[in-house]
Amino acid sequence: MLRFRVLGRLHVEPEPPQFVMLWVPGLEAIPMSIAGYDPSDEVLEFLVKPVGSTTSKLAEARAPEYMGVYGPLGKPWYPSGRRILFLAGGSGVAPILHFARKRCNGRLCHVVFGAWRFDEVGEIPSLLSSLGVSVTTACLDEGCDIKGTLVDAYKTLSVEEYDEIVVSGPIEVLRKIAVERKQGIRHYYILEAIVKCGIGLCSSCRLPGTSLLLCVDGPLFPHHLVEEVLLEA
Amino acid sequence: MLRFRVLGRLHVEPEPPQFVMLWVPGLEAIPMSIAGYDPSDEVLEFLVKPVGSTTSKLAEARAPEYMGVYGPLGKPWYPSGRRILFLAGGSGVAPILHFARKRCNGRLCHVVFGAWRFDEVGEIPSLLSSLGVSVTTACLDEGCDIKGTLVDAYKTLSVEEYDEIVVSGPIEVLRKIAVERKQGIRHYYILEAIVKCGIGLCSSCRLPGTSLLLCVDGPLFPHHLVEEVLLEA
Amino acid sequence: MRKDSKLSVSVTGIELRHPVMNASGILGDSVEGVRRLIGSGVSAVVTKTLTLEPREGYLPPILVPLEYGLLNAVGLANPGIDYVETLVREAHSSGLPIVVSIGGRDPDEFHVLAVKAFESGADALELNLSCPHTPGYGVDTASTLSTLKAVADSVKSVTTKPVWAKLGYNRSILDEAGALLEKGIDALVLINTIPGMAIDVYAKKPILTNRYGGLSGPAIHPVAVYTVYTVYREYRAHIVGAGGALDWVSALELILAGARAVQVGTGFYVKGLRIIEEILDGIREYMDKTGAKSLEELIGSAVD
Amino acid sequence: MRKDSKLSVSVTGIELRHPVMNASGILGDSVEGVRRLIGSGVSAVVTKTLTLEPREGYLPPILVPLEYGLLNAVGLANPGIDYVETLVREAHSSGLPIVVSIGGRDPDEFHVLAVKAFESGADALELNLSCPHTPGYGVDTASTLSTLKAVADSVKSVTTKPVWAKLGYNRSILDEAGALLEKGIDALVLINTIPGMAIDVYAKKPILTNRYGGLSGPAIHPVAVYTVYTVYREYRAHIVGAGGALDWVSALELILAGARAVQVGTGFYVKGLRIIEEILDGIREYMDKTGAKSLEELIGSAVD
Ligand SMILES: Cc1cc2nc3c(=O)[nH]c(=O)nc-3n(C[C@H](O)[C@H](O)[C@H](O)COP(=O)(O)OP(=O)(O)OC[C@H]3O[C@@H](n4cnc5c(N)ncnc54)[C@H](O)[C@@H]3O)c2cc1C
Ligand SMILES: Cc1cc2nc3c(=O)[nH]c(=O)nc-3n(C[C@H](O)[C@H](O)[C@H](O)COP(=O)(O)OP(=O)(O)OC[C@H]3O[C@@H](n4cnc5c(N)ncnc54)[C@H](O)[C@@H]3O)c2cc1C
Ligand SMILES: Cc1cc2nc3c(=O)[nH]c(=O)nc-3n(C[C@H](O)[C@H](O)[C@H](O)COP(=O)(O)O)c2cc1C
Ligand SMILES: Cc1cc2nc3c(=O)[nH]c(=O)nc-3n(C[C@H](O)[C@H](O)[C@H](O)COP(=O)(O)O)c2cc1C
Ligand code: FES
Ligand code: FES
Repeated sequence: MLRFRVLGRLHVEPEPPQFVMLWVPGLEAIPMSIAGYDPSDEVLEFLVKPVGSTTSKLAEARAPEYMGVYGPLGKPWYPSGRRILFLAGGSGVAPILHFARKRCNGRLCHVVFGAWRFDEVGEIPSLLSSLGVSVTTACLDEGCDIKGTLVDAYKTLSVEEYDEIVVSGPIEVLRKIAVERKQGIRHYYILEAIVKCGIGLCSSCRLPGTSLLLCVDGPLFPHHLVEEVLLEA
Repeated sequence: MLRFRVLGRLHVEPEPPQFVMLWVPGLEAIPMSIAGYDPSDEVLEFLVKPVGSTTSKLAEARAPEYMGVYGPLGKPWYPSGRRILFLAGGSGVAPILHFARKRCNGRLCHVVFGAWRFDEVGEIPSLLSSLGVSVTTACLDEGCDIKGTLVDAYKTLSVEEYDEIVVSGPIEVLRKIAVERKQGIRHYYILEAIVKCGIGLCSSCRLPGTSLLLCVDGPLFPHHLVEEVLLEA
Repeated sequence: MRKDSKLSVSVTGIELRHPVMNASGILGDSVEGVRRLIGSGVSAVVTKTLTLEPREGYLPPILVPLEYGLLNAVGLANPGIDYVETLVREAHSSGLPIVVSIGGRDPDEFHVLAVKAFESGADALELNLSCPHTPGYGVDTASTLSTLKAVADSVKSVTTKPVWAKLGYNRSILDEAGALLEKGIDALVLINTIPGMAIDVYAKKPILTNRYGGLSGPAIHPVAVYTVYTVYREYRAHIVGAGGALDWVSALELILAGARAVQVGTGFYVKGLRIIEEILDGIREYMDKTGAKSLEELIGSAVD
Repeated sequence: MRKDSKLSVSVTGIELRHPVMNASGILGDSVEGVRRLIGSGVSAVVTKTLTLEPREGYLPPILVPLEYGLLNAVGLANPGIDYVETLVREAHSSGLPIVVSIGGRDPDEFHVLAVKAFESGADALELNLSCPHTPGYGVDTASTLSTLKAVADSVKSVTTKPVWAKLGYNRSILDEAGALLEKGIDALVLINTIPGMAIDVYAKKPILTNRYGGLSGPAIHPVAVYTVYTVYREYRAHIVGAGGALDWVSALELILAGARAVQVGTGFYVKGLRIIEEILDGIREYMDKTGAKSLEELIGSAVD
């Protein structure tokens, strides 16, 4: 978990599942979900998974190091139901942490958090518990509540207890859940795409085959809008 | 009296004795006191004395004619006393009309209005009376309350009844009153100067021998600041 | 309908329902983008500048939002000229004319691009002679009057359809415009972005990956009005205005300065798709209020 | 005092307490104006551009306030070069260096103006080669590289004191800067205003009496940063930055781009006289926060 103090000023308070463009001077600017925001001292939190040069540089960052940030970007959308089930894989849990802080009060929130290995689970479950959110973990080795993938966990769940399901994580997970989708409950997905301008001008983040721009229309979409994106290919 | 509807938008409501730059397209932009302002339909009122090409063109204007306006300019200053005596010559009464509308409620306001001839007095006294302000007129021929100049009127006045005196009108009148100034009461003057930029950048409106810029520091000044300007020459 | 006919205008022989279209680089690079544009009510579609090969453009940051405009260095990211047919088909299916913006590195490339665009049914071309931030393209192609003329020649030789040329602000703008008009260019599109830079004071680095980019939006609006006015006053040519048209007043200023039509770029970012109708409503109301009978009588009417 | 010494900087041999001064045309045209400037805390006084004879300038409107800057066509109103002695005396009486801005119509006029300015005790000259709205002066004088060089020659021949030259943004800025530096010009002042126009849509006329004017303020700030950066990167010359320095961040951007000092124009209008201290406070705090030891180490530090 990385914490940055905002030196300029965010013009509006970020809402889940908004993101920012995080600019690592000398390297690229990349989209990064807001995992937490403390307005009192303007500290932004991120959860970074090192996958390439920019994220690796980020993961190694130690204070004082300056990053550029612009945003918040994306639609400040959040489910309106009272009982919400989150399925989060890897760094896909970032926007859900933010949601838990800002929106789970007075709601029933439950998170199923998936990782490959138990030692990747880390501080997330305790963080969520401390926010009053119940957590089930899933991983392929021993140690988690469920042994298996997020999709395995999804299959065994009884979804009637919830009004909405929000799925966030690697695209393969999203695809599989879209395929296995259970009827009778609204599904939402937090997607990723190559974000460049972040404000709807460059079409870099268009979801293939649609006129949706992830950076302004998303990153959270209801099932019917992205069904084809997820079920194709 | 000219009335203009503002087509754009004034960003702040004008206060006396503020003025605007009134631009007669094709001719010049000239400073013009705000004589009245109705926020409900954004109508600005001016009192124009034709003295040269631009003011003459203005005085002939009939709707629909478009003028440019920018402002309000100058300091929104007004006397704080409860009993105020105004000495106004000619179009110098313009800012006092605005004052009467906005600030004489709950105050004792009295205006001595001077003109050369009785037929120049026109609608001003009745306008002021309708605003609850008492008026004495002064002119050189028959018909006014006082036969004589504003300065003559000033000499005969007992100023103890007032907290403040505001003098507005031709520079000669201001000078003479500054000379004859009665002790024991604060005097203020509304001055004129060649206004070009209107925002303190071009020094065109500097009061000679001072560092005061009429367009930002004025147009109303207390006696001590402009004593030398008025008493010299 | 009756009301709208007051707004119709012809630019280089192309009949437009009204004078407002998008600026190149805004949404005109995909079928979906063209659909959004059509939905917004533009009177013509202008494509993103297309190059011979598809281009990825720069890595982010490619854009710095400022309070009074945008700084962008997209780097001419585009799907390549071979995609032009798809774009043309989409615009034509809604009955809208399409202006294809092309960007070449030399007169030959412009020649090839022009041929492909017209073969695909483009109603007009817009030559991008002024992108300030993509080495080899834009201002670099057009750095001397003789190359400008050579580009004009090479494109005009392939067609009798209208060819527009897009220039940026430069002190020699009158010479550049004159050279192009002399070579038969049918209209000038004025202006492209102005070079600018933003530095992050903590990182001590220019924010854009490309270091500098093009400034657009309200910040450059007075420069656009000046440029349109100056060129119109000298040549009375057909001009399409661009630069900070964010509402009906700023759009109308460009028209009164001499533009027959106005392109909106940054305005889409600031106001969204509704900006086109907002501008048109404002101009309609203005015409009613001032008794103007046709858009034609407004064009260049501030120019003496 | 100790704190301030971190901010001291030398520009072309002139020692400045800190890097912030006024831009030419702002208050530096009368004794009272110079007093206001001194009161504001500038580290040097820059005079209004002085010409051989006093000039009245244009009739109003000479200024259009915009949301993001100013458009002005003052027309080089000034008290004439013979007034220079009075201004120099006033600045020197407070121990401040004074930079005299001069505007001639040809190399000979510049020669005469330079002689008079230095005879009166000017610490440096600023050649106005870039006023965009006064025919015969500014950009008109400096329209070709050879006249630029001739002006530089005629001024450098009269003095060994520093001569600064002020340019505006133009696509050929690198050539212009190079030509001047080659002729021994000691520093470049970048940038002057950019030509712009505002039209009143009801009157259907340009608002300024002169039709067009110079755009200044936040609108041109990114262009100023770009210009300073580009020229510094090429020549590593002494540069004084101007354009939209409205707070410490925008002033610092110019410094990181390569400016050794910053001039404030429109900022005085927007913020009043306190702007100088506000900028300095911000830069001091920034230096404390980031551990910068001297202004010198910041100059050009965003340039690779
Ligand atoms: C809305 C959104 C929110 C995100 N939130 C998080 C988060 O909270 N935590 C986290 O660790 N990651 C998050 N990501 C993913 C993160 O942006 C990518 O992992 C990162 O861009 C990879 O950059 P890199 O230089 O490290 O790797 P690279 O070597 O550049 O690429 C590695 C992978 O990342 C993809 N990628 C590269 N650039 C981008 C880009 N501009 N936009 C999207 N994907 C890109 C590539 O396609 C490739 O698959 C988010 C992405 C999006 C779109
Ligand atoms: C703050 C202020 C408020 C004013 N309010 C009013 C008002 O309410 N009603 C009214 O009738 N007049 C008012 N005036 C005076 C008015 O501005 C001048 O009469 C007008 O500018 C003359 O312009 P002209 O073209 O008609 O005459 P010109 O032929 O240009 O000049 C006639 C006289 O006006 C003076 N003058 C010219 N230009 C200016 C200028 N830019 N600023 C000031 N004086 C100038 C000249 O010195 C000359 O003495 C005001 C002036 C100021 C400074
Ligand atoms: C994100 C972005 C991309 C652009 N891409 C192009 C382009 O591909 N070709 C071009 O000629 N102009 C391009 N421009 C410039 C615009 O077409 C327009 O000339 C400029 O932005 C000024 O108009 P505006 O102030 O309305 O944005 C682009 C501008 C922006 C902001
Ligand atoms: C009202 C006004 C008057 C100006 N007069 C001059 C001048 O006489 N000589 C000159 O070289 N520049 C003049 N300038 C340009 C400024 O010195 C400066 O280069 C420009 O305004 C950009 O800086 P800013 O954005 O801080 O205003 C003037 C600018 C303004 C706004
Ligand atoms: S990232 Fe540019 S449109 Fe979404
Ligand atoms: S009119 Fe320009 S300073 Fe007052």
